[in-house]
Amino acid sequence: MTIYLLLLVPLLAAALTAFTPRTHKTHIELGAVGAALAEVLLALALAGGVLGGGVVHASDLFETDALGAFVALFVSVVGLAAALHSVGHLREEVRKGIIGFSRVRQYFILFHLFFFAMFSAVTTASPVLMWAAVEATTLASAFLITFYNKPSALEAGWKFLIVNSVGLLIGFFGTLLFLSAAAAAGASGPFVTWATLQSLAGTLDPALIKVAFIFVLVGFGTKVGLVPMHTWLPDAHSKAPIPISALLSGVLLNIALIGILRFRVIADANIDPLFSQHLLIGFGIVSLVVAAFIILVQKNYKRLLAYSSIEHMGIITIGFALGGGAAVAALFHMLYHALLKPVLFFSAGNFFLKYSSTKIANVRGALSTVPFSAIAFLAAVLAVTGAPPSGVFFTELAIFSAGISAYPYVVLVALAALFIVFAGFMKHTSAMVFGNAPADIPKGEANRWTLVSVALLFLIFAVTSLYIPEALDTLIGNAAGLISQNI
Amino acid sequence: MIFGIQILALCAGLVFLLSLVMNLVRKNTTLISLYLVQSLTVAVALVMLSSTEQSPSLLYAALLTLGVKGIMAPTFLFRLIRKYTAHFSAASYLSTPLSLIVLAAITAFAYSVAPALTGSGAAAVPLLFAAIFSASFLMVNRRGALSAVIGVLALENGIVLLSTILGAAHTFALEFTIGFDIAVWIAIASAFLTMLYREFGMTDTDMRMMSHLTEE
Amino acid sequence: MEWTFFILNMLTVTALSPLTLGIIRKVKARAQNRSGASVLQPYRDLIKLFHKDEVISADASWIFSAAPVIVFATTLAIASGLPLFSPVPSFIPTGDLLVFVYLIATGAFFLALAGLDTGSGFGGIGSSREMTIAALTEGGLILSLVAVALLTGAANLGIMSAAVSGLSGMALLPLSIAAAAFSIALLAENARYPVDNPATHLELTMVHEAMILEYSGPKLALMEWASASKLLIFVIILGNVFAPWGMTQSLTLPSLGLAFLFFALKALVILAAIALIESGMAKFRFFRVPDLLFTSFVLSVIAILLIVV
Amino acid sequence: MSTVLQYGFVVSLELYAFGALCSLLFSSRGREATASTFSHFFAACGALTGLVFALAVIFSGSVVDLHAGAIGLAQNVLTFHVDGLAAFFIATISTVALAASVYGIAYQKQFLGVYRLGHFGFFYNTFLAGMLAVIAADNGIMFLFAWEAMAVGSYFLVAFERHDSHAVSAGKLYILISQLGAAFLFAAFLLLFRATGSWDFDVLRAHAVILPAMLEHVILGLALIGFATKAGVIPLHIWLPEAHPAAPSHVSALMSGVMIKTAIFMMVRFFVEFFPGHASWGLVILVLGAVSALLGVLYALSEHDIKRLLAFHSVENIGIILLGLGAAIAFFAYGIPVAGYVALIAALYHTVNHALFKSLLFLSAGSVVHATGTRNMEEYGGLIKRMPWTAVFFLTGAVAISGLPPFNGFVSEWLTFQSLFTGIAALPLPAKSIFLLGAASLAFTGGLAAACFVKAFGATFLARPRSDVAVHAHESGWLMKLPMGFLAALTLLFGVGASFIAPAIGQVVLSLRGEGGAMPLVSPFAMINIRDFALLSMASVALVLIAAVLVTYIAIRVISRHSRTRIARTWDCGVSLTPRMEITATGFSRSIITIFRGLLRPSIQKTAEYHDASTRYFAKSRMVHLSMPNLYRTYLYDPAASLVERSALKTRRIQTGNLNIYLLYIFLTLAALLASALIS
Repeated sequence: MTIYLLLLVPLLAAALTAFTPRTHKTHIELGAVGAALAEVLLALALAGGVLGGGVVHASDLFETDALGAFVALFVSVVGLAAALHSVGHLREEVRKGIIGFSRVRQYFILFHLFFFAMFSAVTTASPVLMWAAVEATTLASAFLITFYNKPSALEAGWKFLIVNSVGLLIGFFGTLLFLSAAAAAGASGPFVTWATLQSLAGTLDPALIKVAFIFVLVGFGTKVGLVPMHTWLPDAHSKAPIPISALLSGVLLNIALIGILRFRVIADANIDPLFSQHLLIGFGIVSLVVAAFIILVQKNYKRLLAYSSIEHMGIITIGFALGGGAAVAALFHMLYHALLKPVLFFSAGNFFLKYSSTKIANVRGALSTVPFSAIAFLAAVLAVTGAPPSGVFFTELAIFSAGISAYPYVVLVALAALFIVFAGFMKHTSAMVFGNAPADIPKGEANRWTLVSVALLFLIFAVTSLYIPEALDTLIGNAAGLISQNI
Repeated sequence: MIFGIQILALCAGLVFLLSLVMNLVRKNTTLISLYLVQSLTVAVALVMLSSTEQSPSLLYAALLTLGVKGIMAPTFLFRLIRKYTAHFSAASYLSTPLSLIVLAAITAFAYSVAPALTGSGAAAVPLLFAAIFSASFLMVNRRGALSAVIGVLALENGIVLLSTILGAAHTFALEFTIGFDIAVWIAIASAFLTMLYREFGMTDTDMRMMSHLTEE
Repeated sequence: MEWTFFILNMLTVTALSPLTLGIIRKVKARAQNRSGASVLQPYRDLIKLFHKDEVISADASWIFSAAPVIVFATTLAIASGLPLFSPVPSFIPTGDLLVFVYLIATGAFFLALAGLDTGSGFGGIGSSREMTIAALTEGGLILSLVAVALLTGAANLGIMSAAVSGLSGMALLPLSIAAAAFSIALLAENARYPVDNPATHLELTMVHEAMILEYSGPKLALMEWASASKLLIFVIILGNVFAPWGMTQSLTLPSLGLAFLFFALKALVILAAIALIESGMAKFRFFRVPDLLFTSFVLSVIAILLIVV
Repeated sequence: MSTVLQYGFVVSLELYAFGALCSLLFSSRGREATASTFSHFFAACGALTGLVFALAVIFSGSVVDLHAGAIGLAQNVLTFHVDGLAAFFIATISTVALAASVYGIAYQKQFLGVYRLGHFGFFYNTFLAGMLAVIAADNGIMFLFAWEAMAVGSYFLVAFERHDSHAVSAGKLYILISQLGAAFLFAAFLLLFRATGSWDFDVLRAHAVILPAMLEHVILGLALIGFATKAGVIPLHIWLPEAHPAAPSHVSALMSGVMIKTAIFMMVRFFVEFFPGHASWGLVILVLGAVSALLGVLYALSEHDIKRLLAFHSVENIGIILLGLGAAIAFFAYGIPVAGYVALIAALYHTVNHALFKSLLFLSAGSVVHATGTRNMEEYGGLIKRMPWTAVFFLTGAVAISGLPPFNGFVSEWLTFQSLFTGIAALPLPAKSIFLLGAASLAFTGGLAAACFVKAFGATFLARPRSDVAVHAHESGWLMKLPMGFLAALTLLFGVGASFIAPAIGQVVLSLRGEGGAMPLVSPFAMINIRDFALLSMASVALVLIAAVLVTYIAIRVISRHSRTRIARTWDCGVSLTPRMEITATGFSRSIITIFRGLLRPSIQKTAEYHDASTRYFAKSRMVHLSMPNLYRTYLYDPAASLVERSALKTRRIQTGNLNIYLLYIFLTLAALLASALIS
């Protein structure tokens, strides 16, 4: 029941925003925040249900397990912060005359549809529906990327649409191959869900599964942004409005990665698990190294944050590839990255509102002009690059200690790449945050809403990295159990 | 039911042939008409399959493909072409003979990949694999934005047909979601194309005009 | 019994040191065939200076008046631990070779500070050169003494002199190399000829004199006396540690007298050698002095290698 | 005593934490002054408790083990193990932290209103707590956690004056290089985890797992590089002379005095306790020490920025400590534990001595910088008349660092010399020659250090002020003089009281390695006896010196009681003496730099401006620019950085901007994977 509610709320909100007249602008904003709040509560209920009964069953198509509930949880939390920030950010942009009311309404409609797609991707039990939901997120966010209809935004949107559609088509073919293998092995019943696929372990044709997994990996890998299929990610995330790039970077990549992992469990049941492990580690380390190098010589701070997402997706993929303890650490890493990346994007957004340029060279002395966001940005950068008090330090350490025995050279290369990332981030951050601000920049923050979202997420991150509540621990434990039970 | 298998192989051959020709043709309008014919062949193949396997859902799938890909997509695209007079086509990176050589290589590769997939060795599978890869080559080789859209649609045709042949049990819900997705995708792609034509004001929207987003 | 030895050493060294200056000047005069002042002339100079009035620069701080006392005190402290006539019992604290070297360095440290204190150009250049030379001699100084210590198995000057007197045969080669290294260090530390010209006040050549240029009256007397006793200390070590023949073990009066005679002879030979070097050789250009000091360092390293290998 | 043992460490950490939080609280309220005072006050209390706790542990000879809960993801990671060695280092850190915190209360007033002192207080306390946690950490994760917390905390202290671009770039260089070192340590600890299967140090301490020789050498190599970066050993030291001067003076005192010692502590843990028996590593450390000592003092001589000069001296003194440590490791490996025992005492003794006199020097230099506002020694001069107390304290520090009796520098250099001489006598030939190299480098370093500090003291305090900034200098407040006095007294006490301190450190070393003989000493005048090869009783040397000074002073007073003294102008050969005629700091050390030009490669650029450009006979003005190139940056760091930069620029070209190419990437990956899957 909660699943249907969870899906219904964004749809309802989208419908309501579509019909609100021009005069009731605040209704849209209140509706957005209200919907986001409702989603958080529903996600918490869902998680409770999953913790209680192991699986929340709504119908054959919609059944959420621990993994789905965990992802839904942090999607809704980040969604709440994104809603708050969108309100503040768009108000500021309307005040500056960049966009009008109709664009704001269009923004919030697509915002809710985007969330509907994400929640359905997470809570569904059938692979094809999951694929369709991920495809729906692409379509919903395509117009969000071309929000500021500048030529560069249009170019970014076009590339985003085409590359993602091609990737997802390849992923779709992989899914269908999985289904055909299941049909060949006598999968009865109208819907093929993850459970049925798992029940057929060992009976599926290995060669077919191997090819199918490759198609799924390359297909959904495009959506996760693994190198070399990442090319759309920096353009899309740097041209989209700030809350949307925060959502794309922080949350959407994980949903596609969850898809790959569900298919991997089925693949591992039928073919030698090392096959998928080598592939995932290969993609992970390549993404880490390429992203590290590009971060070092980056000139635009939004693209910098996009490449940092690619780097973190690399680390998380390595973590899941290793399985066992590393999978738990990878899930935690996913949670911390999902909380931190929006903080970085929101504070970068505040820089943009103040300096109105995304070039690192043009932002100087942020500590004196926008002190709160500068401190939040600096703290989040240190947390993301793994400075100690942050949970990222522990998760990276856990992943590498799991990897050191099987893949020592990969771990050493990863350490070097992480140092290069730290060097790059430190170079850019200290250039932006310290130093003297240009005289013509007025001091003081944009508006209160944009700070509330930053503070909310950073607080949650700080709490979860130092003290992990019992319920969250068991939820993540069960989720990790789901995707790596045989390694 | 040998007759059914023959027809299927024939349709697969036709689909492959069409995606090959797409790579060689110059004008956009012929490109779209080729895609129209391909969608029709896929619809016919699906009808044949539904009769051989007595599953009504395949029939719905055939109807849906006919409706969405046969009618909706071409009308959108033709209206677009007429509106922005984007008659003549985009150039491609490789000259025709060269792209022919690459296509031959791709087909060889498809034929080497296909046997691993199906023990049963239906003749249609390698053909459709080759159709998929040549559709992807179409997108890589031709510079026009429209050719990217057509490439995606052709790729989708190949995939749907190949997966049904390989026996992915098609249920109505599956067919409906796929059809709905493709329809929405076509709508968004054409909206994008209109924006591109209006923004970059070029008929064949050469990709190189739109490569400003780099790291420098 | 130890305290008397302690005081006796201090008194004899301090009393005899102006005499050594007199002897060097007399020998140098003789070498330049002029008669030269009497050997006791330095005593008369000191007495005169102690009773003269004093002129202190306005810019000088308390370090200017404290430096002479500290420099003289370091020479006293060193003198207490030296093997003058007979090997010193090992309990004497200042007998250790490193304590000796670093007390010398303390004296040089405060002397240089005093040179800087009055802010005149001469004092600055003098201190800078003095510290450069002191820094470079320390290598040769320490390692030559260490060579003897390794040879005899003890780091105390007294015990070393006792043990060296027993050596013979092949052990004498490293000992003589170490002695050569030590004598170069002696010339450098005491501002003697090839390194520095003690007799002149020409700013191009003087190093030690430049630092005490501003002193007058009792403070100048103290400084002169301190540098004289430093010279005697180095002579004693060269004589009694590197060539300790003729030193007595028993402390009876006649044997002490005989030992003193032997020591006086050795001292005369060394002082004459210094004077002859002064009158026979031109002073080195300042930037050739480091090569001399590095040769002293290399000689002591060779000595050590000969001993331990 | 038992309650102190049990709760001392935790209370000290809590005080730091409390200081950090309340300084943030006050700063958010906008009351910066109270925030700064409170944070420094609580830091001082934390330091005091830490000191009491450490002394209790040393003298009770017991070992304190604490197990607190978990931090976030990592279970049972908060485990601490404080044995004799850890207590010794905690005592050193706490003493210097106590002095620096009291000093900081007054020193930070100058930044009021310019920067956020509350934030400074927060990072100051995290830095101190981080250091304590590094020393007491009992497992790999806790150590790495505290190591990086210390690095990040001190980064914000170095980059505190963010409007000054030098401080910001110094901070950036510092955090980059310490992160590079941390990466090496990460690799070492991960390989260790791979070999032993657990992060706990007790497993290493008990030598439970025998590692394959090759892996052990790789781990030790990586660990050495990681620790050498933090300690500032020569090739990896370039951050030290940038970062320490940029920080406020009491922070540079802490960084130079104790932070680099945490690396020494971990080296002792690794090379003496966990992996003994590696003579080759001992000799490597000894050579590194010799090179760092000599080059450190030469670079210090060429400096005219007072805090950079002191920073380079930290490099030199770390070299001397490494001489002792290298000797100790070699002795333990060659099976001469008695000599190893003395060498380790020498290293630890010099660690605490250097912590004392270096922080004393930095604090007094800080009060000079506070008074004059500039760090350039060429603008000082004659400050002894305006800042008498600071002059006395700086002189004490200068005499101590040059290793002159009766101060503490002499004792630890004496012990290091003795262990080197025993090495020369007792070890096989190859080790013998390296020990000889060490002895030679230590001998020259002592002399050059004395020259450098005559220059530093003379140029700063003596003669006439060279700029009006120095003329208007004024003495610092009592709150800054009190800690300096405390440290000066300790410097003298650690020198004269060597007969007590050496055996106490001997207890610490005994707790580390069982055998090795002892140094039973009772009376202050008892001799420190090195296998009766050399004996030293600092108390008696001091007594003789003081007696000699008194005797001379009284004799002078008696003999020349009639002579009057007259104050007149310095002799100026008839020319009016201007401050420009005094020797400058650069002039003083120019001769040494010319002598060592082979090593230092000084560069001189002469430019002249002529009245009439064509004839070029009569120069209007001449400019001489003396500069010392940073060889390491040009030959080691820049090539590496540009290599990474070039490869980064090449990878950047992946993003061509052309959609066809992007699609080609995807299909090529797909084809490659399919081909490889089908072949295998």
